[in-house]
Amino acid sequence: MARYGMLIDTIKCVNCYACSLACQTQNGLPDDENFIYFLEKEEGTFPNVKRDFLPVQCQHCDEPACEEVCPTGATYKDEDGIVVLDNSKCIGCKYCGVACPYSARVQLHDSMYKKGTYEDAGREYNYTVEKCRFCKELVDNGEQPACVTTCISNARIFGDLDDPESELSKAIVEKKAKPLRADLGTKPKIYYVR
Amino acid sequence: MLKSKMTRRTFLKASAITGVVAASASYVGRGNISDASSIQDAEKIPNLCNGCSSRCGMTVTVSDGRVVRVDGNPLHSRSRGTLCGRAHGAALLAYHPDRLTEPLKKNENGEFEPISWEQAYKEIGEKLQTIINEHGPDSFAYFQNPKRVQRLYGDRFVEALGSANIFSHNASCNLSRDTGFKHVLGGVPSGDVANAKVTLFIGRSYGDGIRPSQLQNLVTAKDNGSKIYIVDPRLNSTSNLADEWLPIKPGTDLALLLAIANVLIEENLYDKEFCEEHGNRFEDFEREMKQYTPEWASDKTDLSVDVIKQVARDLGENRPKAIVEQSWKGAFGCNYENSTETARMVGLVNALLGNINVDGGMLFTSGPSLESPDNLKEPGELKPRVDGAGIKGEKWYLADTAKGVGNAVPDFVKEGKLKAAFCQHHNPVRNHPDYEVMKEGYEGLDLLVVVDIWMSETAEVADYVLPESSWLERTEAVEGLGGKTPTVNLRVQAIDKIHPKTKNFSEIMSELADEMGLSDYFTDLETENRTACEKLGISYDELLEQGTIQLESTWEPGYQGSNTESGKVEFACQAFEDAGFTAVPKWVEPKVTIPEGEFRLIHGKQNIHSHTYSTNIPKLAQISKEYNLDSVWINKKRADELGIKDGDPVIIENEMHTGKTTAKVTEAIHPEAAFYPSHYGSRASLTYNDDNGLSINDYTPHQYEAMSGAPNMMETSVQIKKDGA
Amino acid sequence: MTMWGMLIAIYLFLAGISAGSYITGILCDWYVKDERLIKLRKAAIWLATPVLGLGLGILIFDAEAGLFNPWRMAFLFNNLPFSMMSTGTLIITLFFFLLVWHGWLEFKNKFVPNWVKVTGLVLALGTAAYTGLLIGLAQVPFWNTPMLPILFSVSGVSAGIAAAFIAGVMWDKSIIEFIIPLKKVHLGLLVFEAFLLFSLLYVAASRDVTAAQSVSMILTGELALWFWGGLVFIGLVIPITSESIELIKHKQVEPPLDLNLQHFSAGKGEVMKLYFVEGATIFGGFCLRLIIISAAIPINVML
Amino acid sequence: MTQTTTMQNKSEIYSILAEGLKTPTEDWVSWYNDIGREKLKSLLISFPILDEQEVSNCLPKQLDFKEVDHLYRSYFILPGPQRVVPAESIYKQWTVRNSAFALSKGFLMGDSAEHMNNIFKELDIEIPEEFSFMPDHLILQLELLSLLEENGNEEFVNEFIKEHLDWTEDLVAECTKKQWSGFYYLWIQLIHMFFHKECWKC
Repeated sequence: MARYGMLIDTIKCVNCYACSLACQTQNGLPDDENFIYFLEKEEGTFPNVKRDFLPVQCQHCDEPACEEVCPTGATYKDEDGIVVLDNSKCIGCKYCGVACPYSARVQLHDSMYKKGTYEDAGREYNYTVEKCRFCKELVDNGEQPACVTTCISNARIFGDLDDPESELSKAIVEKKAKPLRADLGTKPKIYYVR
Repeated sequence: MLKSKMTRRTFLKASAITGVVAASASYVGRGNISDASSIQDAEKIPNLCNGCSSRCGMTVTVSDGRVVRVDGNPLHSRSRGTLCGRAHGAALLAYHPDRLTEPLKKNENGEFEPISWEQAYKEIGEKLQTIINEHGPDSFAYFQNPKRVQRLYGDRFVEALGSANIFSHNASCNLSRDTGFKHVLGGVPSGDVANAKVTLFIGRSYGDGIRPSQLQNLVTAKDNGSKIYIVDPRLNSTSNLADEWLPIKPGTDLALLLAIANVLIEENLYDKEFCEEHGNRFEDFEREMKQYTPEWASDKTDLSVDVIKQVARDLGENRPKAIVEQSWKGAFGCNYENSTETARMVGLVNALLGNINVDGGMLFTSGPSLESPDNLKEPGELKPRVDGAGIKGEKWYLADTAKGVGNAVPDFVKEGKLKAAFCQHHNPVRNHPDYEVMKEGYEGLDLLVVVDIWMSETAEVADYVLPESSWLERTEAVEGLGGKTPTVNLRVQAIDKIHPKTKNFSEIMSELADEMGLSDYFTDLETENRTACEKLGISYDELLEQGTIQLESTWEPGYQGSNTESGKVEFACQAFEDAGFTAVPKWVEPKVTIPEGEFRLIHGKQNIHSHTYSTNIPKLAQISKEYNLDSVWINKKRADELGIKDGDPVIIENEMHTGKTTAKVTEAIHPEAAFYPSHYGSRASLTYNDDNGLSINDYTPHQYEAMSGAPNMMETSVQIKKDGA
Repeated sequence: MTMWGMLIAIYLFLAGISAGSYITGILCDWYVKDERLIKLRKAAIWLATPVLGLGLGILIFDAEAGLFNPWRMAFLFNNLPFSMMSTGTLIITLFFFLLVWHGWLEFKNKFVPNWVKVTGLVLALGTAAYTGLLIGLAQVPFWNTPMLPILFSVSGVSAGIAAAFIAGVMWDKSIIEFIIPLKKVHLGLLVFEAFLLFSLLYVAASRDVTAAQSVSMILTGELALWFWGGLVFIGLVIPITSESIELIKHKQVEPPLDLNLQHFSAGKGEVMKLYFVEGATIFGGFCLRLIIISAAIPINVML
Repeated sequence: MTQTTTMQNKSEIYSILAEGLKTPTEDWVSWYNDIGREKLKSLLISFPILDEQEVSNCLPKQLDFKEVDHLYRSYFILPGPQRVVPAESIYKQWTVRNSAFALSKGFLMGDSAEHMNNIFKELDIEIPEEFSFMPDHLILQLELLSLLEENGNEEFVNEFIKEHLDWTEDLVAECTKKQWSGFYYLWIQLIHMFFHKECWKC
């Protein structure tokens, strides 16, 4: 039992897309779909300018809007606080995607899925509305999510929010990291340093 | 003649027809391929990434003979367990449909036709021999990617034939930088960014041209509270890690450095003792710097006097743990008429700070010395280099001999000095400015042999194209990596060759050498590798296992003398005077003055791409498309004047080229500059290259910087207008 | 844009029409109490059924994972009452069964108990409101206002009345003469809808930057043609003007006391005009949903 | 037509279609001109589902060896703007395994290749070395079909086509995109037509 969360230090982020590419390979996503996307904002006028990079993915909210609206209960929070999807229940209504303030849902479908489906051999996405699962299969194995291990500037820290001694908990306090749009009340578990 | 029966050339050979008759349909589909569980039993093989040329240590997970994932090798000093996007993108390169699968020869009609390896070796060997007999060995040149396997088999092949004409892609990367550094410091040191208190980056962006360890060092520096300055006309992707951005007018970095030297000396913030003891003709330098006041530089650079003074004082007050980072291509690698002078000044400002080879300063470290078996024949005397690099009295006497003035090849061909060339994993026709000139030049060679994994602009004009195994399909030579802790690294073959007729570069060159009777100079890779390890006293088998081995540190702190003519830091350099320039660096205007209303077209790397090849990798091409990365950056104010809005289609044109792209309108760039990434605009016919943007090299003429011969890649002016306006 | 598109707009539109049409049927029964409107009542109730069925079909079609794995639809009520999708689907399903039953009773000319009508009315209103609540509860600033469910309900009923009129008149032209009381209701609804629409835009534009972007997309941006042309002009101005003129005219002319063939002067022109005006209302209802769905801009998380 | 004849015919068709995708020889071209075209046409239109006119349109009357040879090289052999690799893997997702790179597309040696290798192994069939990196090449798939039909394993054929030959449409699209014309473009279309119209089920 843990309450997994993450810290993303956007000061260290150089917008290199490594996390999203590692995620893509880890989750076997097609080239044009991704669980992580990047926002960029520019502030000020020349020469006093700041560029802000923001990698966004499922925030694993403690009170996930997507779970609340999911009619079938396919989206749920597991015992470690990871918001996951039981894709054998998902009907693909996309309500979760509309409800998620972070636009973190991706409906996986493409003509390529219809082809070469040796059905029982692998993961089946067929039109379910997927998302980042904190690489649950790796985490359950004691490893770190793919986006964390690959991050070249160590901008991501993954860990247990309930453990005050974890690197994550300490970093959140030390760097005064805050979730995105905490005002929405979904209690996200990814903390950003900005 | 009427043929009643077709002669069948059946490919499938069934040894027992009964099998076919009785085969159950259940063989087809459903579960007849290995399932997910097999990944658990997968093998992890160490390799060196080839997503760019940094060769980061990685482990490749292979299951049932196929690549299933890649991870950073935590033991490797460059990747430190991480990998950038290029690694993930390039991991499936071996399976790419554009791969070359067999040797090709261009026939009389200018079309390629497949030939056998035997024929290729025979013909290439004969033609090369004829050319050398007729025109001498110096009519033959080799363009390489400077890694150890290329040196062992490529350089040695050239030298065995008596030629010294070895060129690399560095001409369009860092020829000016290396030339400048060579003459003032005797080589290129690396900034100990992690331990420095102040670092000034000029044009270099660790977040765009990624090498993970460098970025991690910068992050460490940031965590430790050091001050980071970024000098760049564009606010690059590393900007969040910087304390201050100095949006300099492109091409004027030299003025900033001259003024920094002026302030350091005027305000007595330099290491007087070091300069007087280890500097050659420091007093000349001191005297010359007087004229370059911050006020003067402010006028040139568009930076305020206060900022210039502040930077200089920050550096001076924190010396010796204060550095001007050595950069790579960045601003002064090969880009402006004053780039070599800029490089000299970078070296000298560092010397003023007394930071040479001290912790937190500019370090000279060396890699392990790797040796070949003793019984190999050594090349005899070589003919002088065709570009005259390093030869007194020649035009490019100053140019760094390790790289050569590769961009001058078309001229040498035209002058009849070069007749034959080999080119491996390098694409000079596209990578140097002016496609037409380059193409014509390389076409003019009597013999051009290109070794690559897929077609490039250079391969398209070649006489022979030889297919190389891709990076996951080959073991390479043991190679060393310098640093405070040197390491020995190895690329180990991870998967079987996908295309059976492709060969490793080492095989290709030694087999060709056999054909030409040069076999005494070479031995097989395994012997090379075992010998190198043996002589170092490390285990080759261990290296095969973990891909990297750390060696004892050989680095000693403190100034150890310089590998220059005087053996000291050359504040004034005789060689420059000999070559017709001034001994002390002086202000040189950029060659091109940008007319009112036009832009200087500057370029740089994007962190998901490497040179011009990675845009043919579908995953990476997709990111470019999704985030509109192939757009031209224009300053907001200038764009407003031109009526261009963010995302508008625009035309970039000058007398050389006209092309369309989209505009990224931003406050984050100097008004005079237009930034376009350097990876796009490939002309080679590759699957993912349709409509993939513009090439900066189409807008820059074939030209030379006077000192190093570098191609002055940002000395060009363009007009930008709204498409359809 | 969010993950919902045209199909969801059509679904919300059809569900609204169905509810509105049923409500028209009940109004004929209770409010107008005119025996001559039996055909309109039946038409309205019968029309509601296939329209709702079609809407449900489209919903399922849009939920591809369920479409390809139909048994998963059984999970649809798993998240009662928290998910508006579960609740709404329950309401719609119950409404659908009720419609079928009510329709059957009407077909057999049997007595329809009042509780059936009351339940039906509640479910119809629930359906109409649900279409607004469904998207109103999503994290899209522009949708996130209490006015949206009301607007959707009103517009649903108004489009439903229009559809019922068309269906009724197609069956029996003479109905045209007796629907004046309903037209009053309809006109009221249309005016109210216009009022709600502009208040919604005003409120949305003033409370949130992202919502304001949505509003400007509607008023002056890429949706402007749909809004001003489709919704405002065709969907509101035409019906409101036409119905107003008709009601004013009607006051001057006494309605006929009884039906006879001579008096049945509702000529072809009259009928075509009704088709056109009511068709415009329906089209407006569709535009409204399409515009609202298309104008969604997700929350700005980069604040 | 009896079932046996149908199968013999189909075996013959697959074999000819495969032959047409191999490096052209003068022998083959003159065979096609003299006999092959008519023979293939009559074999094909023995399936009522195929339209005689359509089939005719896909079969040029006279082939010129030089021309065909040239086309073959630029379409199949030489790297260049028109080269197409007719291997199944490239047109399908790379692997469905629960692994990295699962849904990457456009690469050789994907699941379909691995699967073809398994099939060849099961059936004790050897493939030439130059196809070791693309056992799912269209030529091999056609030859396998021919072999199976010849030996009367209809059930296998049906399963095989369902699993492995659903990509010819994408192949045609790719050829169109690369501005193919002439004999090979028509030939690929013919192959697609044969599978698309489900003649194999006849």
